[in-house]
Amino acid sequence: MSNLEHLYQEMILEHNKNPRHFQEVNPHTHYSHGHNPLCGDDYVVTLRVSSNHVIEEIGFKGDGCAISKASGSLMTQKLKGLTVEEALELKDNFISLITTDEEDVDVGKLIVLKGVKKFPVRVKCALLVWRALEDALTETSDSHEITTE
Amino acid sequence: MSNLEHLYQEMILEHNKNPRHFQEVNPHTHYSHGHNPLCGDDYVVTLRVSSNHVIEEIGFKGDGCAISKASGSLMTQKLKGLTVEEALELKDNFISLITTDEEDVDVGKLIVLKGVKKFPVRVKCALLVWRALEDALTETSDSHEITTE
Amino acid sequence: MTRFTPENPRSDFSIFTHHADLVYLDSTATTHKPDGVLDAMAAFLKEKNATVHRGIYGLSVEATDRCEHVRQQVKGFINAEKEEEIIFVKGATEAINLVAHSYGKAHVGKGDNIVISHMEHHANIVPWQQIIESEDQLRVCQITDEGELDLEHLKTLIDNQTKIVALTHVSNVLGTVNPIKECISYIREHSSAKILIDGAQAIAHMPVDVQDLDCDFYCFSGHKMYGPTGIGILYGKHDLLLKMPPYQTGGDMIEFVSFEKTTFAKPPARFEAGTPAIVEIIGLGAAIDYIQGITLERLQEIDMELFELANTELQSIPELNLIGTAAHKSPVFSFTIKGIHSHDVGTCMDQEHVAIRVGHHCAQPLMKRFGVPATARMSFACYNTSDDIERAIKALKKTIGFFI
Amino acid sequence: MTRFTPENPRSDFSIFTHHADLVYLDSTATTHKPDGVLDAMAAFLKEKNATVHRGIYGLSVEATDRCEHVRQQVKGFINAEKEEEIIFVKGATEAINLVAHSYGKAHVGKGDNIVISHMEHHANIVPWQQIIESEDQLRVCQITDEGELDLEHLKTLIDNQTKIVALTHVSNVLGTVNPIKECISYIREHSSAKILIDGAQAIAHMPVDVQDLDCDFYCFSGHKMYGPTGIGILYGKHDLLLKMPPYQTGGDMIEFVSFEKTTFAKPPARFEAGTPAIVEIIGLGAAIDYIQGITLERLQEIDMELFELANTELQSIPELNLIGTAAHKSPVFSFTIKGIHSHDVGTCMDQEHVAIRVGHHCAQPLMKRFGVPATARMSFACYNTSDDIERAIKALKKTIGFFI
Ligand SMILES: Cc1ncc(COP(=O)(O)O)c(C=O)c1O
Ligand SMILES: Cc1ncc(COP(=O)(O)O)c(C=O)c1O
Repeated sequence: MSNLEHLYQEMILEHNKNPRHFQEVNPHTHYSHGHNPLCGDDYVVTLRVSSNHVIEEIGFKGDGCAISKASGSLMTQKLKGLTVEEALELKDNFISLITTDEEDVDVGKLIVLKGVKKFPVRVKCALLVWRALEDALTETSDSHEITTE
Repeated sequence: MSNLEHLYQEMILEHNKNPRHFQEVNPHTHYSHGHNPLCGDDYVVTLRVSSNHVIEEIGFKGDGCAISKASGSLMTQKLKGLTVEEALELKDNFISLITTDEEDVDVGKLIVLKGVKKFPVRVKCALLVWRALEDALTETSDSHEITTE
Repeated sequence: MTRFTPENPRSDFSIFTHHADLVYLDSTATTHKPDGVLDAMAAFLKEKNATVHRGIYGLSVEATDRCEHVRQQVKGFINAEKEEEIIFVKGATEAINLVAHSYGKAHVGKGDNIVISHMEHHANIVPWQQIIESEDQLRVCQITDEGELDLEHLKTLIDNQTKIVALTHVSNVLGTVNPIKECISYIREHSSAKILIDGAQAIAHMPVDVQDLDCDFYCFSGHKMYGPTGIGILYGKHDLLLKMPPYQTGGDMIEFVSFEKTTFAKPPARFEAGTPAIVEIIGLGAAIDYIQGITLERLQEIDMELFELANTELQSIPELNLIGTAAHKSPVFSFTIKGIHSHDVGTCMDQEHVAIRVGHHCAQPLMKRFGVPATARMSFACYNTSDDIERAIKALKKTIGFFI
Repeated sequence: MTRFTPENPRSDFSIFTHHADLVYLDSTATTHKPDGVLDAMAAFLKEKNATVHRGIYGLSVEATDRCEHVRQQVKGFINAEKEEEIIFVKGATEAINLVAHSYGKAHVGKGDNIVISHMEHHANIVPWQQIIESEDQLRVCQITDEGELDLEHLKTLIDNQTKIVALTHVSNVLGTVNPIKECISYIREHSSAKILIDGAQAIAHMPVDVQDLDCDFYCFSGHKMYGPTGIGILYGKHDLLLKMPPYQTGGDMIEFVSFEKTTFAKPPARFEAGTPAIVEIIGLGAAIDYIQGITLERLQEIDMELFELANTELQSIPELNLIGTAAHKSPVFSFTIKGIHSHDVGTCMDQEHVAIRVGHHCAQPLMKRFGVPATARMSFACYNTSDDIERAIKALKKTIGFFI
C-alpha cells in the first residue's frame, strides 16, 4: 500500500463522500465552531447531552478536506451514546494515535486515520473536529470559536 | 612616496598644526556653518566681502581632521583678495581636482590636496570648508547650516 | 558575473540536480536561486565581508561601494530617475508597511479614503486597515468573474478625498496582469492620490519602468526574482520621499542625535535604519545580473510558452474549475476540482513530487469573492519546462482518478 | 554541523585566507562568518530552498521545520521558557522599533517616562524618542567617567510612572558590561516598568539567560554573532507578547482577513509579517552551532586574553586617551590621540591593513558626554590573535610618529 493509499484508506474516502451525522443537532446543549484559517477547514460541532452526561445526539456540519470530514464522520459515529467522560478519553486516545508513537491506543475503527501521522501538515486536519468537540464539552474558549493551525 | 605621504604632504601636516586665518571674521557679511555628522568635522566659515565683491577678510574656525583643517587653512590663504566670482571658480576647480580625473586644473598650491583623490572616504573632509564657502556666498541653504556626508 | 544559458536556464539551478525528480510549481511563493546568486553571496562573505557606511578601512569602503552599486543596478532595472529613490527593505511587505506608516499616517485623515482592489495580497490590505479610523475609508475595487479589475467600478471610487491607491501589478492568485499604466493615468487625471504598485509578482516576469508607469511607489521582494530572502526594494519618487518622516529609527539614518532633538538623514538613508542586509543586497545584485543576462524578453517568451501549454492542458480537464481567466495573464493558475478539497489535491500531487500550493494564498477576500475556501495553485518560472507541465497534469489526473 | 577548532578559530574563517594581511578590529560593527555558516546557507539554497508555512509539499514542510528548529535553538541558547517567545526580526534595530511601537505606544502616556542610559546606541535612543510626546519623558541615566552606569542616578530615575527601561547589556563604544541583573532586580522592586535589554554586543561574548536575568525583552542581531545580516532576534515574555498588537502587518501573521475586520495570529507569528528571512534563519542556526561548538566559556577565555594584552599595550602609549575603563569590560577599546583626529588615525591604520572604526559609533550623545567629536575604536572577536594586537600597536605608534 502506498503512503497515499495508507492515508486515504477506502473507509476515509467513503466517509468523505457520505459523511454521517453531517448536520446540526437542534436543540443542542453544546456547541463549538472550529476553523483552520490556513486551509479554510470550517466545522460546527453540536451535541445534545443528557442530564446524566450521555451524548444523545451529535452532529458536525461544514466544509473541509477528506481527512477532516472523514474524521468528523467517524468521530460522531463513535461518540453517540458515550458519556462525556468517555468521549474526552477517546479524544485523548485519538490525539495520541496520530501525534505520538504510542501503538497501544484503543480507538476502534478510528484506527483508519493513523496514516495521517506520516503527513505532519495534515494532522491538524484530522484534529480540527476533535478540538471543536473538546471546546464544546469543556469550554476551552469563551466564545466557543476555536482556530487551529 | 607612499600613498600616505602623498595624502599627508608636509605642507598639509604643517597647516594642520598651524592653521591660517583660524578665527571668525567680525563683523562679517557672509557666514556658513558646515558639519559632517559622520566624522564630527565642524567648521564655521565667515567672510567680509566689499561692496565691489572682493573678499576682504575670510576666516574659518572649528574642529576636524588634518585634511579638513589644512583644506580650510589653504582655502582662506588663497581666497583673501579674490572676487566672489573668482572664489567660486576656484572652488569648482578644486572640486574637479579631488573628484575627477581632470589633470589640468588651476588651483595653485592647493594641488597638495590632490592625494585625497586616492582616499574616496576622505574627499568629503577636504570638501567640507569649500561647501560651507559656497553656501556662505550663494545661499545653498536657508539657514546657512549645511551638512555633508 | 553570472553564467547563463538562455536555452535552458534550469541547469543554472543546483536545486534541480539535488532533486532531479522535483516539479516545482510554487515560484509565486518563492523562486529558486541560480548558482550565480549563491556564488556571489558566498564570495562576498568569504572575500569581502564588512559592514557598510562610515568604514574608513578598505574592506568596508569596498562593501559600501558594492551595495551602492546594487542600488544603481536597481535604479537602472526599473528605470528610476535617481538612485536616492531606491530604498533597501526586507521585502514587499515591509515596503508597504513603510509607505502606510510614513506617508499614509500623515496624509490620510478623517473623511479621506484609500482605494485597493479585491485581488490584493494581505500585505496590500492589512497595512492600510491599520492606518484608517473606520472601515469605510478603505474602498475596494471589484473584480470581474474572469478576475480582471472592474475599471468602471474603479472610476467610481476615485474622488478628491482619495489619498492613496494601492494596486497589485500582477495577482498572485489569478495571474491577472493589471492595466496599471491606464489605471494610473486615469487616477492622475481625477485626483491627487499617491499611487503604490505592488510589483512582487511582476518584477521577474516583465520589464518595469517606473517613470513610464508614473507610479509614486513601487515595491518588490528579492526572493521572488531569483534573489535571496531578507531583501526587497521600495521605489519612491524623490520629492515624496524627501518630505516623508522616517519609519524605523536607529543607526545609519540619523544626522544628529541628542536627547533633546534628533534630525534625520536624507533619503534613502532616512528609511534604512540599522545595519542593512548587506550580503542579501549583494545577492539581489546578482539576481538582477542573472535576469538581465537571460533578458526579460526571453523570460517573457518562456512565460508565454509555459502559459499556453499549461492553460490548454488545464482547461481540458473537465473536473477542473480555473479561477482567473483574464485576457492578459502571467503563468499562475488557481483552480478547484469538484469533489476534491484543495488540501487533498496538494497532498496527492506531492506524492508525485509535484510541488503546488494550496490554501488562501494570503488573499482571503479573493477566496470569498470566488466562493471557495481555498484553491490549488500552480505557478511557473524560467526553470520550468514542458516536461514539468506534463508531469503535473498526469499527477492531477491521477489525483482525480483516486478520489472520483 | 559546523567543524570547529577551539585552539585556533581563525582558520574557520576564509576571509583571513583571502586577506592574509588583514588585522580586523571592527567586530563590534559586524563579525566575520565561519565557513560553516556560509556552507549551511549555500547547502540550504542548493538543496532545500522553499518557502515556509503552509506548504503542503515536502520541500516546504522541511524548510518550515528547519526554521522552527532554529527557533528552538535560539530558545535554548538564551534559555527562554517557550519557543513562542522567540521572534525573528531583521536585527536589533528592528527589534527595538517593534517593542517601541507595539508595546511602547500603547503603554507610555502623558506623564509617563522611559529610562535609558547615556551609553545607548542610537537604535536604543531614537525609537523611544519617536513614541513620546515631550522630551522630558525620556530619562537618561548618567554614566561615570570610567564609563559605568551610575547606579545611584538610575535609582533616582525609576518611579511608578516609569513604563519602560531600555538598557544595553554591553556598550559598543566603551566595552562596559553593565550589571544588568542587579539593575533589573532593583527596577522590579521599585516599579512595574517593562525592561528591554539590548544584547547586540553581549550575545557572542557571554552566556545569556533571559529567565535568570528576568528581562521582559532581549534583542540581538545575527551579523554580530558570526551569523548573516538580515536576521536578528527579539525575545519577549510570552504573556506580554500575547497582549501586544502587531507591528508590521501582511501575510503569515493574520488569522482572518476581511475588508471589515482582520484578526491576528498568536505570537510569534503575529510579529512576523511577510516571507521571513529564511536562508538567514538557517545561517543564524549555524552560527549558534558554531558558538556552542567553541563554547561560550572558551569565547570568554579568548576575550579575556585579548582584553588583557590589548589593554596593557594601549595603556602604555602616553599620547593615547582610553575612553571607557570600567571594571568589567568586553574587548572593545575606544580612544583618542592627542593632536591627531580619529579620522586620520583610521586612514593611517588602514594603510597598515589594520581595520579599525572611527567616528561616533552611532552614539553621538556618548561622544558629547566625553567631550570628543569622534573616537577610534578597536574591537575583538574569537578570530583575533596576539599577533593582531602587536601589529595594531605597531601601526598606532607609526601613526603617532608620523603626525607628532
Ligand atoms: C549596542 C548596539 N545596539 C544596537 C545595534 C544595532 O544593530 P543592527 O544595526 O544590527 O540593527 C548595534 C550595532 O550597531 C549595537 O552595537
Ligand atoms: C502580490 C504580492 N504582494 C506582496 C507579497 C509579499 O511579499 P513578501 O512576503 O516577500 O514580503 C507577495 C508574496 O507573497 C505577493 O505575492
